[in-house]
Order: sequence, then C-alpha cells, then structure tokens
Amino acid sequence: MTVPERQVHEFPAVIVGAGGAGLWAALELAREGIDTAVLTKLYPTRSHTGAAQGGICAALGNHEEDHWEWHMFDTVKGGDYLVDQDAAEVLAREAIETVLELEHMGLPFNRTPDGKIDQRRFGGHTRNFGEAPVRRSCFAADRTGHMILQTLYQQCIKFGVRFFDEYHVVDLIIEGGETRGVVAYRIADGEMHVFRSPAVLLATGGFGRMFRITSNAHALTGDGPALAYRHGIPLEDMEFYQFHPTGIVGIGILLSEAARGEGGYLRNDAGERFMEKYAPKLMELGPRDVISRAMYLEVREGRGIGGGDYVHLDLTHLGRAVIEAKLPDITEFARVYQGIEPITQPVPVQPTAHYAMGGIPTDVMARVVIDEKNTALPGLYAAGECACVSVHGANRLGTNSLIDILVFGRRAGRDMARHVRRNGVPDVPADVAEPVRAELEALRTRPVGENPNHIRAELASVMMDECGVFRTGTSLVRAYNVVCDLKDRYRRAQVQDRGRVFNTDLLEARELGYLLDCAEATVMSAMARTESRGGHYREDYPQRDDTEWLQHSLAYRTEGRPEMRYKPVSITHFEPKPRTY
Amino acid sequence: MTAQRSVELSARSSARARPSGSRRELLSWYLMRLTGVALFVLALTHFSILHFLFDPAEQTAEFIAEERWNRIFWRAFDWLLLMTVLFHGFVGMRTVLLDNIRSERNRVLIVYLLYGLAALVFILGTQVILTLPVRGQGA
Amino acid sequence: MLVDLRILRFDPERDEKPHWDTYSVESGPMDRVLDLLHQVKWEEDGTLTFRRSCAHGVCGSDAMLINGRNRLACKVRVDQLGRRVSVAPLPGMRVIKDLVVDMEPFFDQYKSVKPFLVNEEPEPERERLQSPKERARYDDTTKCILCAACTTACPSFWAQPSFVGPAAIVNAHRFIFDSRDHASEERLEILADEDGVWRCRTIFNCTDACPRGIHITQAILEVSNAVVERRG
Amino acid sequence: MNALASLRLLLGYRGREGMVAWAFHRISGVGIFAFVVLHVIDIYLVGGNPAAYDELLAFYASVPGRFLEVVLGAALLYHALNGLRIILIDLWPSMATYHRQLWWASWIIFVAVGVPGMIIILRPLWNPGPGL
Ligand SMILES: Cc1cc2nc3c(=O)[nH]c(=O)nc-3n(C[C@H](O)[C@H](O)[C@H](O)COP(=O)(O)OP(=O)(O)OC[C@H]3O[C@@H](n4cnc5c(N)ncnc54)[C@H](O)[C@@H]3O)c2cc1C
Ligand code: HEM
Ligand code: SF4
Ligand code: F3S
Ligand code: FES
Repeated sequence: MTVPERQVHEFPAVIVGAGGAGLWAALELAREGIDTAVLTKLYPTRSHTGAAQGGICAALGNHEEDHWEWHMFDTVKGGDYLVDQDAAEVLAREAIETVLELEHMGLPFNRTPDGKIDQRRFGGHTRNFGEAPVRRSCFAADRTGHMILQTLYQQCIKFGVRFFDEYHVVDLIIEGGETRGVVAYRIADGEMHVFRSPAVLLATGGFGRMFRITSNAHALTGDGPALAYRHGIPLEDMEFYQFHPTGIVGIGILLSEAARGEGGYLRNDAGERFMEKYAPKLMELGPRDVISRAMYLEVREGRGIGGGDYVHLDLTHLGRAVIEAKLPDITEFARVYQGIEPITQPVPVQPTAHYAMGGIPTDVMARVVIDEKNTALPGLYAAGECACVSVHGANRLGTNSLIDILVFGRRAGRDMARHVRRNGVPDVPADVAEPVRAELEALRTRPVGENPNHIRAELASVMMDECGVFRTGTSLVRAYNVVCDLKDRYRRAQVQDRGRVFNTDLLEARELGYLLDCAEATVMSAMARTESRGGHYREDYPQRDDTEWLQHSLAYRTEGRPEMRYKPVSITHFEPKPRTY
Repeated sequence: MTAQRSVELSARSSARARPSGSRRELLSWYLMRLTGVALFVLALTHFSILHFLFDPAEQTAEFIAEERWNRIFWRAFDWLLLMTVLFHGFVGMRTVLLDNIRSERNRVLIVYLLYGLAALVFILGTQVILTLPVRGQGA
Repeated sequence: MLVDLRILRFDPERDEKPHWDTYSVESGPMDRVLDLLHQVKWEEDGTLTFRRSCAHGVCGSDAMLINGRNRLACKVRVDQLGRRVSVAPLPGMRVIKDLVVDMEPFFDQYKSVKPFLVNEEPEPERERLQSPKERARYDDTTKCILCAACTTACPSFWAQPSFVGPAAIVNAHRFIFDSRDHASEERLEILADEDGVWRCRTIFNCTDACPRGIHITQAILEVSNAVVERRG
Repeated sequence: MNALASLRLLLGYRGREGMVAWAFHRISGVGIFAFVVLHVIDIYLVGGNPAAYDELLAFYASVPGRFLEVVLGAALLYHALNGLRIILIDLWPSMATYHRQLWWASWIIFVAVGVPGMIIILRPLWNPGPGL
C-alpha cells in the first residue's frame, strides 16, 4: 500500500519538534530563505520548553565580572568531567551572542535599573573557577522558557516557517546510509504523510515520563531517541538522568531552582539547613545531583519532615515582595497543587525526574554521529534535550539546558542550510510508510490484550525505585528484568479506541513503546557503569573512577541485550579533579 | 514517486481581509459613550419630572400643551433628549442586531429597516415638538 | 470522595450528535479534573479523547468547559468543584472529537495581529536598553499561553466568530506597549476593524476565565484607547 | 451556528458579574428602546389626536400601567448606572480590576434611588387619587 500523492510532501529541510531547539533551527533556515517544515505532535506553544522557569545562562557580566571561561569551567565541573570540552567551549562562548539575539528578537527579559538584561544566581554557577556564586542566569520572571518559546514561535510566524501542527512523526527514512525524510501520522484523521527531505532535525525533547515522579510533560516520551535507536543509531550516556531536588511531593511539578537562587533554604525535620553538611561553600546552590542525594540521605536517616519522604523548601524569610515579583508562578503552583501558602509556610518538596543528560549522539554541528569514531550520518541532525553533544556530561547545571537547546538548535539550522544547498530532495520508495503503517494498524486493531496504561505505570514505578537517584547492581538487574518483561507484554497490548479521528489512545500506546526503548538503554548503560559520577550514583561503587570510566557510553539496539560501546571524552582545558562544592 | 509541494494542510495564510469600516466603528463606540453620559442627565431628569414631580394621572394632552411645553426651554430640552436617545438607541440597536445576524444580506436589510424606523421616529417626534402651538405664557 | 463525572462525548465516526456520559470516579484530596479524565481514559474507556501535555497549567492544551466555566483541567482541583463535575469542549468551537476542538481558526486570529516584534533598525552590539518601568508596562500580557479559554468564553465571540477575540488582542497589546516595537500603528489599524476591539462589550468573561490571571479586559480597553488617541 | 446557538451557549455558561451586568444592560437597552419608539408615537398623538392620547394616558395611570412604569424606571436606572460603570472603565482601563465592586456599588445606588422612586410611582395604589 502506498501513501496517496497529496500526502507526500517535499521540503529542503524538515524539523521534528517545535520546542526551543526546533524553532531556532527553523528560524535560521527560514531567514536563509529555505522552505522549512516543522512537524510537531503538539501545537508549538505547547512544547515543554514553555515550562522552564528559572533562566538561561550567559556570561554577560551585567551585574558583576563574568567570563565565558568561568561558565565553561562550571559546566565541565558540574558535569563531573564527563563533558566534551570542545562542546562546552562552544556553549559558553556562543551563549552570549545567543542571549543577546533573543533580546533582539523581542524576548522580554527582566531589566536592571540601567536597562540591561537582569541576571540572578543559579546552582553551580560561580566566579573565578569555583570561588563563589555569580549572577549569570538571565531571566524573565519565573517563566523564562515560556518567553523563549513564545518569542521563537513569533519570529517563525514572521519569517513564514511552515508548521504542521499535530503531526506525530512515527518513523525516519534512512536509506543507503543517508537521510531521506520522515513519516508522520496526522492526528486529526489518522492519515500517513511522507515528508521527503535531505535534512532532518530531531528536536523532540526529553523522556522524563519513564519515571513515576517527574517534572516532564505527558508528551515527553523520547520519540526522537527511540526512533533513532530503532534505526541503528546508538544512544549516548543514557545512565545519566537528572533528578531535580525540588519537585512538588507526589506529582513532581517543578519548583524552580530560582527559588533557591533568590535565597530559599532547604530544611529537614529538625529545621536545620542540612546542605551545610554536604556542600558547605555553595549550600543550597550546589549542583542538583549533590542536593538530591543529600535529600534522600536525610530522608533515609529519618530526618524527613515528620519522618516522611520529603523535606521543606523554606521561602518565608524572603518576604512577600520578593516572592511576588520574582517567583509568582511557582508560588501559585504551591497554592494550587498543595494548598500551601509559600509566603508564610514552608513547601514540602522531594526530588523529581527532570532532565536527560544522554540522548542521540551528535558533534558540535549537531550532526548525528553513529559510532565511537564520531562518524556522521549525512543529513540527520539532533538538538535539544533529545541530543547528547555532550555539554552536560554526567550532570547538567541549571539554566544550561535552555542555552544548550538554543546554541545547538541554531548551529543545527546553519549546518542544515549548508547541507541542503548541496543536496536535492531525495527519492524514497513508494511504499516507504508501509512498515510503520502496518505496525500502527496492528496496534489499533489487535483484538485482545493487556491495557498499555498498566504497563506504563509499572515501567514508571520500577524506573523510579530501581534506577533513580540511588542505584545498585542488584536493583538494576531487577529493573532490567522488569523492562524486558514489560517489552514482551507490550507486544501483546491492546488499545481500546479503534477510530481514526484523533486517536490519542493509539498514540499513547505508541509512545509507551518509545519509553520502553529509552528505559532499556538507560538501565543497560547504568548496569554497565560500575562507578558513581554526577547523576549516576551506584551505592555499590560510590567513587568516581577516571581510569576506567572517563568515557561516554553508547548503547546500540540489538535483538537481545543492547550492545555497549564506549568513546573518549574530549578534554581541552580542564583536567578532571575531585568535585567538591 | 512524484510529489507535490505541501498542500492545503500547511499553515494557512494568516492575514484577515483588509480592515474595514474602522472609522465608523470607532465613531459609534465613542459617541455611544458621549451620548450615554448626556442621557444620564437628560433621560433621568425627564423621567424624574414626569414620574416623581408630576403623576401620570395628571398628564393629559392638555397638560402637556399647557404646562410642560409652554416654555421653549423644555421643548428644547426634550428635543435634545429625543436626538440623543435616537442616536444612542438606534446605534445601540444596530450593535445588537449586527451581533446576532450572521448573514451579510440579512444584516444589510435589517440595518436599513432600522434606519427607516429611525427616520420615521425622528420626523414624528420633531414634528410634534415643533408644531404643537405654544399656549399660556411662553418664554 | 466519589465524584459523578459527566462528560460531553462526540465521536464523529459513530455519533450523529454529542451526548453526555456519566462516570463514577474516586477522587483523591488534591486531585485535579485532569486526573479524573486520565483515570477514566486509562482504566475505563480508552476512547475518551482530550488534549493535555504539561499537567501544571503552563502549556494551554487542556482548556475546557468545566462546571459551566472555561478552565484548565490540570489547574482546577476537584475539591473546589464538589461531587458533581461536568466537562464539555470549549464553547463556540467546532468539535473534532470529545473534548478536542478545532484550534486552527483561533491560531489564525492570533497570527492576524502581527504577534512578533518589529524593529528594523540595525541591531546594537549588546542588548537594546529598556527600563524596568518600560518593561513592566506590558508584563501582564506576556503571560498568555494561547489556551483559548478567554476567546471561547466571550459572548461576543459566540455571536460572531469573526471577532478577533480577547486572546489575539492580548497578544497585540504585548507588542503595542513594548518600547522596542515599531509596528504599533499597523496593529492598531488591524484592530480598529469592526471585528477588532470594537466588538468587545466589556463582559469580563475572558478575564474571569484566564488561567494566567491576565487582566484581559483592561488590556483590550488600553488598546481601544490607543486606537481612539491615534485617530484623535 | 446562528443567533439561537449562541443564545444557548450564553444560557449554558456560568458567567459571573460581568456577564450578568452585560446581559441586563442589553435587555434593558432594548426594552427602553422599544418604549422610546412607543413613547414618541404617543406624544405625537398629543398634536394629532389628543383624545386618543388621553385614553392611552389613562392606561399609564392605571395599576398595571404603573407597574410597567416601575419596570421601565428600573430598566432605565439600571442601564444608566451600569452604562456609567462601563464608561468609567472605558476611560480608565485600570478600573477594570474593580468592575465587580463598581457593579455592586451601582446596585446600592439603584436601591437607594429606585425604592423611593417606586414608592412615589406606586403611591396612588394605597392612596387613590383622582387618577384611579
Ligand atoms: C519544569 C521544567 C523546568 C525547566 N527549567 C529550566 C530552566 O530554568 N533552565 C534551563 O536551562 N532548563 C530548564 N529545563 C530544561 C529545558 O526546559 C528542556 O530541557 C528544554 O526546554 C527542552 O527543549 P527541546 O527543544 O529539546 O524540547 P521540547 O521543548 O520538549 O519540545 C519537544 C517538541 O518535540 C515535539 N515532538 C516530540 N515527539 C514528537 C513526535 N513523535 N512527532 C512530532 N513532534 C514531536 C513536541 O511536540 C515538542 O514540540 C526545565 C525543564 C522542565 C521540565
Ligand atoms: C440613561 C443613561 C444611559 C447611559 C449612561 C447609557 C449608556 C450606554 C452605554 C455605555 C452603552 C454601550 C454598551 C456597550 O457598548 O457595551 C449603551 C448601550 C445601549 N443603550 Fe444605553 N445608555 C443610557 C440610556 C439609554 C436609553 C434611554 C436607551 C434607549 C433608547 C438606551 C439604549 C441602549 C441600547 C439599545 C444599547 C445597546 C446595548 C448593547 O450593545 O448591549 N440607552 N448604553
Ligand atoms: S489570555 Fe489567558 S485565557 Fe486567553 S489565551 Fe491567553 S492565557 Fe488563555
Ligand atoms: S468576554 Fe468578550 S466582550 Fe470583551 S471583556 Fe472579554 S472580550
Ligand atoms: S496540560 Fe498544560 S495547561 Fe493543562
């Protein structure tokens, strides 16, 4: 069966995902006059970039002395030296022009009294290579991500980017070692659409939904990484997943680090600022992996609030004025979702699954690379949270993701422009959509089977409990067995909705398949890495081990267990040192 | 396989038709407010006089001719009220009708009917105010 | 607490017209309407269809008519509604399926007001300067998440869907009062249309519905006044 | 969709003060409008047919007539006060924040002025004068 002609489109460039990364890439291309299609399963303004609160960092030095080298150092150290330093250098240098360009596009940053972009403190960002906190995070109240997403979408409208909203990309077309386009499923009517294109950017965001408690949107199901994985592309550094310290208890909604950047305290049951013990210099502004672990340890030793599994985020000393001016949104979250008044009451918080350091491996031009030797796959790009450049190494610093998605989204757009000038729209076989159509059709019409939602719930639980902030060899083996079992059960799952129009039941089941793939790679990579580094903490191997493990992992999909390979870390400026704060 | 450039599904052209009738809508919005303020004085005074100062039971045709309209001031007052109320009332009704009629043809038709009615009321009202002979001691 | 959840259902492949289905669902103390919808979809009836993503009121996917008012399903707690909860799609929009409506006309209206910064002057080396006061002037209207709760709560929009609607005006306001922007004239020209600001009848349903607490009516009137001043 | 459908939406939506204020405003506006048209015609009779006018007047002075006058007066008073509220907000948009308070304030004035007014108009009911 072939897709009808009117459902075949050709574009010099196709972008999958309309978050910060996808939109900036689209903008680069559109400004070059290249007809660009952006496919997104949500309306662009629904992308999770809009949920980012705290800020975006760049060493502008608007308040105090700052240099990109300091930013680069913090990034490398924050990532526990697993960061590729060539990439971190690009990030820290280009951050400055990127933020200024955002301002030129109209982003309404908060301002200093003399009219410059306002900046605030954020965890792990320091002056002079670790001396003291520095004001590096540029922000627009506590909706910086919202403003970035809106501003980029607005500019895309201005420059005539073509949006295909609510098109769910379900397959990549990679033939003869080169990229030829994507296959998408139009949610409104269930029709398949083929997009032929020599250059495809994956910018599908994260996959926090594989954990039970997460700050991530329901839509963040790792579609891009899983599709790449299924086409033989490895997933890099999947064992490094970040747990953010301050999630709303039980549901994981994020209370931004900006709350601590503005001076909030973390307290245990005895009312102590327990970070004194774990990061005496930076206290609450230490990096996230350190704080999340400290919180778990406090809880484990019985100092959680009322003996429970959470601690308090205390803002009461900041005063109403600061809270209302600088943290309006997150205080509202506490009111709506917890019934707590943060101006007068401490807010119960617990770590929440937040950010994937790992993902689709790319080089600094955002080209997808497929092996230890960094061989690029022509025409395929990845940027944003789904990609791994890697600027975050083993642990990302707050505000470094927004700048990552923009710097590398921008680079992806520029390199794609170069690529499409040299390559025409490729041919694709007439029945290219057939395999995925058949898969979806089988899922949609399977007569009896298990409820996929139960599988998702079990996956989220096992990942949270066995592959979370703390891991051990045995917990990971348990997790691996469960994931394998769930994958098996998934093959027999049945969706209830048999319709073609807006069948979200079908798509959620499809997305569960992506989550299972990401989970498999995550658990396998975590099992293999017998050390502790950044967000990956093995209780059975609590030390960092640079002689053995100063390398990136690559998980390849096989019929059975994923195959693990490793590639070296790029070290240009800063030799690995013990990491203390 | 031949392919066609992306079709009707892609982003539609977003601009609406050229803005139209802006001046008229602005004026009617503005004048609705002005006449509203004027009516607050005129209409409420009028109502108070006729219902609080006098009682309807007293207001025979003779009374109107002899007492109420025996001064030019009150005739002018009522004529002014008539003009404001006509403007305000008819523009207001036009708003109500335009809000609720979607078909372009009916819209034009009904608004013209409304204008016709306005003209009629204007003529009747003006005529009676102007032509009713002044009796008693006029001013 | 056990809640009676009534949902206005419509499946174009099966139904002639919309009908109400009632589900009895157990609601936890802090549960939101979105949690109940998920419970029904995941445990009882997979065909129930609605949009959602962020689940905490920042993406604008799940605006719907809940107990007679437009709100975000992820932002209204069940205990604030009582034991009877009714959910229907946004009023005045074409329904695609169940709670999913056609958003295209809404986004077309949004795009019609030039919702982007226009400033053709050469870009400075560093940021353009803007005082905190100038920045505060348009702060409120930058919060919009394009959820459409306002526009679809507006009786003037129900009466005439050609009305550009409060959401589009909010987004025009955001640029009209930005000291860096140079296209206010054009935007005011567009909004001086009979389908522009003049269709607002100061009803305030928009302001009451806005999940971001934007002072929408005020913003609309500020734009109206700007149009009046410009025409003098 | 037509006017009827939008009316159904209006009745189904649980609008708050602003929507109720507007609905009353519109209803009262249309009501007063209808009366004004009638009123101009009846005044016209003063010149054209005084006898017919007096007959109509007798109805205005009757009990049902007086009730209708109270309704008219209420409509006018409400419309006038709420109209002022709208104009106030139009001129000073920042007053929009207080639109509810303004509405309730207008109701206070409505009652303060309207109740005595009603008593005056209905007074002949318990104190029958020459008109009844
Ligand atoms: C609550 C929260 C707060 C945060 N705060 C900060 C912060 O203060 N500072 C910071 O630096 N970082 C922050 N982060 C991290 C940062 O926001 C994200 O990592 C970043 O926004 C990811 O952007 P993205 O462009 O990669 O993807 P997203 O913005 O997630 O966009 C993904 C896009 O891909 C599309 N998509 C996905 N799958 C498909 C498919 N199969 N077919 C078609 N389209 C698809 C989606 O529709 C969407 O448009 C925060 C994250 C969260 C969750
Ligand atoms: C007494 C003082 C009055 C004031 C202050 C006043 C004020 C207003 C205002 C401000 C509006 C515009 C409402 C809007 O656009 O949302 C309006 C509408 C209207 N007025 Fe008046 N008005 C008064 C008297 C009258 C009278 C006497 C009539 C009858 C002829 C009348 C009929 C109408 C009508 C029909 C509308 C349109 C209703 C609508 O758009 O919903 N008004 N009035
Ligand atoms: S103004 Fe408020 S209600 Fe309207 S679309 Fe924006 S966020 Fe939603
Ligand atoms: S509800 Fe509608 S009429 Fe105006 S105040 Fe809001 S846009
Ligand atoms: S799901 Fe994002 S606003 Fe409700």
